[in-house]
Amino acid sequence: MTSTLSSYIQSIPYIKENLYWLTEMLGPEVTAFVIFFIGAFIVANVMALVGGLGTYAERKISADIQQRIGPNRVGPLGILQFLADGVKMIMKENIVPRDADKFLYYLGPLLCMVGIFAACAVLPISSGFILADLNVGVFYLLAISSLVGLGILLGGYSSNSKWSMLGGMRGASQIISYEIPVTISILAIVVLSGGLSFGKIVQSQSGLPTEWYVFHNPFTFIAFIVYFIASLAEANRAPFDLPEAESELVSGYHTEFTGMRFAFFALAEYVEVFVLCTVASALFLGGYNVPFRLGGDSLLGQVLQTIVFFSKTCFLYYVVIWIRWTLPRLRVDQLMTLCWKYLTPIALFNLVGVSIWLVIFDGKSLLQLIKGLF
Amino acid sequence: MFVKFLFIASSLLTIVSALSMLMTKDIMHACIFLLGALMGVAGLFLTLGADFLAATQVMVYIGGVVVLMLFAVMLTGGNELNKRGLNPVPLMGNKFTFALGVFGASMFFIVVYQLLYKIFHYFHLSVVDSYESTVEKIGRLLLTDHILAFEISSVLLLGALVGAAIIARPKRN
Amino acid sequence: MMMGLTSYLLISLFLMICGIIIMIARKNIIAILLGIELILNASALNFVAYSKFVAKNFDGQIFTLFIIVVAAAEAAVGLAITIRHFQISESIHIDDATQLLA
Amino acid sequence: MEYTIGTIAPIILFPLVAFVINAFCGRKLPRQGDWISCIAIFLSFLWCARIFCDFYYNQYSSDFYIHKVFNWIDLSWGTGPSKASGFKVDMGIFIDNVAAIMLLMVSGVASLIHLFSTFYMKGDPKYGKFFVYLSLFSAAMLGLVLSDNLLSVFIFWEIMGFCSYSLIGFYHEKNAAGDASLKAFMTTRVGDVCFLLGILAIWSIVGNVNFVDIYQALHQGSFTTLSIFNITISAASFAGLMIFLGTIGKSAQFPLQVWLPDAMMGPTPCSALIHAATMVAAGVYLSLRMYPLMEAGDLTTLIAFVGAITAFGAATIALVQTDIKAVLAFSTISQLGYMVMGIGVGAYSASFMHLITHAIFKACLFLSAGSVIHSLHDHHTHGHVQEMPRMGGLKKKLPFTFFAMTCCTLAIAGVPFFSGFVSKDRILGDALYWGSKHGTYHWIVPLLGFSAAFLTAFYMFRMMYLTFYGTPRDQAVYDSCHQEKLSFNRNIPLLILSVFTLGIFFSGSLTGQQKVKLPIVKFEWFETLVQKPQLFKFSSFKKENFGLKDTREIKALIPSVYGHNQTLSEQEAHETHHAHFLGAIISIILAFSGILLAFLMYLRKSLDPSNWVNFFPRWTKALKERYYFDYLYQEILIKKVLLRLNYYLAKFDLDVFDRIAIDGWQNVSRCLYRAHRVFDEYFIDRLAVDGSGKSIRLFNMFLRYAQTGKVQIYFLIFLVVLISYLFKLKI
Repeated sequence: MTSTLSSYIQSIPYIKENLYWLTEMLGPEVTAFVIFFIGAFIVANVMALVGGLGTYAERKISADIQQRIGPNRVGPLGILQFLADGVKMIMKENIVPRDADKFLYYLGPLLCMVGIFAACAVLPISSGFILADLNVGVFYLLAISSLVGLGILLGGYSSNSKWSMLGGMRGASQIISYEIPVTISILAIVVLSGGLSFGKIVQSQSGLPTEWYVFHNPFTFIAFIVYFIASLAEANRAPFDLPEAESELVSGYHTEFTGMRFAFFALAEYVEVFVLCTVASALFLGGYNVPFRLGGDSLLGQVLQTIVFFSKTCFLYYVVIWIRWTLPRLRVDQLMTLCWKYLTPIALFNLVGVSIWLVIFDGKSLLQLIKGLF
Repeated sequence: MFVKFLFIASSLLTIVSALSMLMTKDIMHACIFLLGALMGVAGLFLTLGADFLAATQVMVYIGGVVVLMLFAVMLTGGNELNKRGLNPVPLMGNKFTFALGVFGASMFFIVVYQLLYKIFHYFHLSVVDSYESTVEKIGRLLLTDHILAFEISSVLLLGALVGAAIIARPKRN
Repeated sequence: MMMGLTSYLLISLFLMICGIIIMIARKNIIAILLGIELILNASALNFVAYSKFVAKNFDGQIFTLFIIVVAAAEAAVGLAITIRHFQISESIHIDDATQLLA
Repeated sequence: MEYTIGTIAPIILFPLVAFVINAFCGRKLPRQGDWISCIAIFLSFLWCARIFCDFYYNQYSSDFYIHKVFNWIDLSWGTGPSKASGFKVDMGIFIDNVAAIMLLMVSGVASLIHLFSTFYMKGDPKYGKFFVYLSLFSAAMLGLVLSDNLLSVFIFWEIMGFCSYSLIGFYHEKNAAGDASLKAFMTTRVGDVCFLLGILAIWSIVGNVNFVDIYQALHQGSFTTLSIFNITISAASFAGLMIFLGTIGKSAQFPLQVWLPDAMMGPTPCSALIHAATMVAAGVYLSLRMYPLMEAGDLTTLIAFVGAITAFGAATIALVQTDIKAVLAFSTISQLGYMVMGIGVGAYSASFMHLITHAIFKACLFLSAGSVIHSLHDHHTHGHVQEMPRMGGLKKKLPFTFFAMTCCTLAIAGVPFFSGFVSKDRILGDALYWGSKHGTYHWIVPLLGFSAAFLTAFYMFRMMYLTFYGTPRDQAVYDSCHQEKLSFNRNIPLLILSVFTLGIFFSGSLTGQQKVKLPIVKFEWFETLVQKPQLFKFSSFKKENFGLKDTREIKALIPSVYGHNQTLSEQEAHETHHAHFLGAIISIILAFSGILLAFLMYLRKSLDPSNWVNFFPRWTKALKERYYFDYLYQEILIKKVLLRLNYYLAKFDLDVFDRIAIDGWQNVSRCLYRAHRVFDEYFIDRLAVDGSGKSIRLFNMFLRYAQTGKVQIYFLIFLVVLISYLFKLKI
C-alpha cells in the first residue's frame, strides 16, 4: 500500500507550503486521508462525467455512422444532453415491482456501481496521478470488477420478471466465462513485465510504439486482440450485448428498473467500457508514456502524460462504439463457442508462447532480436 | 488509522454478515450475506498485510463461488415437494434443527475456547506496522518450497473442472 | 491491542461457529455448502493471523492460498453433485440424500 | 554477436522444424513442401556463415571457442564429483575453428544439394518424402558437428544412419535397393557397436564423455590400464581402437567398405550429400576430434595402414567399374582412405582440409553424374542410364555439366592450382616424411598413397573420356538426351561448387587476412585456424551455462600455439620441407602420367585396355568381384560361421533350457502346489475367509442401526467424538 498521490502532491512547491499547516493542524494521517479523499472524489466525479460523455459520444458517433445529426439541442452541439438526461432520471418516479425481492432489488445497481468505481482506484492516469499503485493492481482490478456480474445477476433475479431473469443469467454466465480469456491474456503481459502493479507494467514500456507490449512479440499481439474481444463481451457491449438484447428480452436485466437505479446500471456499463479501454491502453499500448519522455515528471509532464493516456483510451473507446454500430449481435451458443472453443485455447497457447519466448530470448522483443543479429 | 478503520469496518462486516446468514430464511439472501462475510475476511487479510491473498479471495469468491452458488440455487428450483411427498423439516431448518446446531456448536466452542484461553492470556501480540509487497515472496515460495503442493493443486483443479462438468451433465433421453 | 492475535482468533471462532450451526441446522444442500465455505474461511483467517503474529513467515499465506483453491474445487464439485441429485430425486433436501445408489 | 541459445540453436532447429512440418503436413503444402526444406537449410547456412565469419575474423584469439552446456539428466544425490555421487549427463555445444569450418561446409553443400534435388527428383511419386529425409539428415549432421560430447555425437550418428538407410532404400520397390539399405545398415551397425563400447570405456574412465573433459583427462594421465578377462591393456588404446572402429564403419574403411558401393542404389542427390560429402566424412571428423586419444593409444600406425590400404584397394577396384556412380563411390572410399591415412601419419590440418575439399568436389561430381544420368533415358526399360559403355560424346549436349565435371576431375586428380592438389599433396608429403622418419615397413604407406594418386588420375579421366568424349555408343540413348540449357536449380549448384574447386580458396589467404591476429605473417588461413590439438591448452577451457551470455574476458583466453612448425627443430623443419617438395613433384608427375595413360587408352585408342584385361585375367576378375569381400562376408562369415552358431544356440535353447530347466521346474512346482492346496482349503478358505465373513455379519446386526444416511447426524457424531477425545487428552 504505497501512497503515490500523497507523496507526489507533497513535492509540488506551492501545495507543499499549504500542506504544511494542514499537516500541523490535523496530523499526518488525517492529512493523507484528506488528500486521498479529494483524489478519490475527483476520480469518481471524472469517471461519472466520462460515463455521461460516453452516452453523448455513443449517440453522436452512431448518428454519424447512420448519417443523422444526433443530439443538438441542449448546449453547444448538444453536449449538455447527458446532463439533461441525468436530471430527468433523478426526477423520475422510483417504481419498485410489487413481487420484487426488495433487498436484492436495491443491492443490484449498487453492486454494479461499487464494483466499477472501486476498480478506478488503480487506473494509472499519469506517473504522479494514480490513486493507489497497488502491488496487486491488475489482479485487484480483475477481482473487484467481477462485482458487476454479480450486480447484473441480482438485478435480473430480483425484479421477478422472466425477461430480467433471462438477461441476468445470460449476463452472469457471459461475464464469468469471458473473464478467463481476459485474465489469461493479461497474464501474458504480467509474465513479460514481471509485476502485477500498473506502475511497473506501464514503466516497463515506453512512449514509442516500438516499445509497446502489443508489438513486443507475435504472442502479445494476439493477446491484445483476444483481450479486446473478450473485454467487449465482459462489458456486455455489442456484438456481445445479449443480456440486454432488446429484440428478444425487452431490455434485459434492467427491464424493471427506472429512474436513478436504471441510471446506475447505464453509468456502470459506460464506465466499465472506459475502464477496460484504459486497461488495454495501459497494458498493451504503452499507457501514459510520452514519446521521448517529453516533460519528464514535472507538472507539464504530468499534463502531457494525462493527455497521451486519455487520447489512447478515447481512441479505443471510439473503436468500441464503432464496432457496436457495425457488427450484428451473436447468438447465445455462438457466444459460448467463441469463448470456450476459440478465445480460451488461443489465450492459453499465448501464455505458453510468451513464457517460452521469455525464457529463450531473455525477454527481448522481436525488434531487439532482429537488431541484435546485425 | 487507515488500518484500524479498515479492521473495524471489515470485522463488523464479517460478523454482521455471518449472523444474518445464520438468521435469514432466504437462500438467495444467505448467498449475498456469505459474499459480505467473505469480503470482510478479505479486508481482514488486508489488515494482516496479505494483499495478494485479499485479491485472490475477492476474485475467487465473488467472481466464482458466489455466482456459482446463485446459479445452483436458480437451477435447483427449490420446491419442497419430491417424489415421496413433502418433507417434514423445511429446507431452511426449524427450531429443533437449530437447537441441535447450537448444541453441537456450543460443545465445539467450549473445547476450543479452553484451548484458546491460554493464548488469550499469554500472548499479547499486536500488528507490527510494516507492510511490504507479498506478491513476489509468495510467488517465489510457491515455485520453490511449495512446488509439489502447487502442482498437485493444479491437478486437483483440473479434476474438479472435468468432474463437475461430467457430473452435472443433463440426462440423455 | 485491539488488532492483536486475540481479536482475529475470536472473529475466526465466530465464523466457525456460525458455519457449524448452519451446517447442522439447515436442510438445504446449498445452504450447507455455504456453511462449509464459512468454516474454510475461518481456518484461512486463522492461518494468516498465526503466520503474521507467531511464525512471522509466509507459509500460512501459502496455505491459505491452497485453502482457497480447494474451496473453489469443492464448491464446483459439490454444486455439480447437488444439481445431479436434483435431476434424479427432484429435491435438494439433505434428508432425501441418504442412499448411495444413483 | 552474442552466443546464446537463440543464435546457435536455430542452426539445428531450422532443418528440424522443416522436417517436422514436412513429415506431418508436407503433402498438403504446395509443391509438397520442398521450399520449406530449402529455405530452412539456407537459413541455417546463413547462421553458420555468420559464425564462420566470427571465427575467421575472430576478435579474441585464434583459439576462440564456444562451449555451452546444459544439464540433461541429473540423478546425482550429493555435492561431490559426478562419478562418485550418481549419474549426470550434460549436453552442450562446442564450436571451435574446426567445427566452424565444418558447419559452413555442411550447410553450404547441403543447401546446394537441396536446390539440385528440386530438379533431380521432380515428378517422383515420393518427392515430398525425399525432402523430409534430407531435412532430418541435415539437422542431424549439423547437430553432430555442434555436439560437445560423444553421447550426443552417437545419437546424431544413429539418426544419420537411419536417414542413410531410408534413402538408400528410397526405391524399396526394387529388391536390390532394399537389400542394399539393409546391408548398409547392418554393416555400419558393426562399427556402431564398437563405437558404443568405446564411449562406455571412456565413460568408465573419465566419468563423462565431454570432448574437453576427455582431453583434460588425457592431459592429466587418467587413462591408465583396463583389465578385461584378466588381460590388461592400455585404456587409451582400447577406447581409441573402438572409436576408430566406429569411424571404419561409417567412413567405409578397409574391412567394412562393402556397403558404400551398394549405397548408390539411392537417388543421386542423396548419394552426393550423404555418401560423398557429409555422413561418411563424419567418421573422419570423429577421428579428428578424438585425435589426442588415438595418439595416446599408439594407434597412428594402424590408422595409417588402414587408410593406405583402403585408398589403394578402392582405387584399383574403380579401374574396372562401368557404372558411373560406382566409379564415384569407389573414388569416395579411396579419398576417405586418404583422410584416414592423413590422420595416421599426423597430417591433422591437411587431412581436415582434404575432408573439406573432397566434400566440395565430390558433391559436385555426384551432382554432375546425376545431371548426366537424369538426361539419359532408356526407352526399353523406361529408366535412366548409368552405364558408361552406353554413353559417350555428351560434351556437346551437356556443356555446363561437362564444365563442372572437368573442374572437379582436375581437382580430384591432383592437378596443380586445384583444391585436390593442395590437400592431397600435403597428406602425401606428410606420409613421405613419416615413412622416412620411421623407415623399414613404414615406407609401404607413402608407396600405396602415391600409387593410389596415380590410379585416381587414371580412372577419373577414364570416366571423363568414356562419358563425354568420343562418339556416342548407344545412339538411342544419345538421341533421348536434350540439349542442356542453363537452369536455376540444375546448373547453378554445379557452377557454384565448381568455382570452389580452385585451389586458391584453400591454399592462400582470403581477403582481410591482416585481421587474424598473428605474431608472424603467415599466408595460409587454413593452417592458422586448424592445428593439431595441443593437450595443455585444454586445461583452462571452461564451460558456459546455456542461455547465458558469454562472460569470459578477452584476456582470460589463452593465446594460440601458432603452428606445429614452431615445436620442430631446425633439422626436422628442413626435412619436412624437403619431403613436401619431393612429394609435390612426385604427385604432379604421377597425376599427369595417369591422365596421359587414360588419354592414350580411351581417347587416342593407341593402347587397348582389353590387352591388359586379357593379360591379367585373374586380377581383373578379382577387381570386378571387389576382391571377393561380399562373397567372404555373405558366403563364409554369415552362412558358414554365424548361421551355424545360430543353429547351435537354438539347439542349446531347445534342449537344455526348455527340456531340463523349464520342464524340471514344472515338476517341482507341481509338488509344491499339492502341499499348498491342502493348506489353502483348510486354513485360508474355511478359517480365514468364511470366518471373517461370518464375524462381520455378526457385528453388522448391531451397527446397522447407526447408519441412517443423514450427513448432519454423522457430523454431529463426529463433533461429539472429536470433543470427547480432546477432553480425554486434556490439552
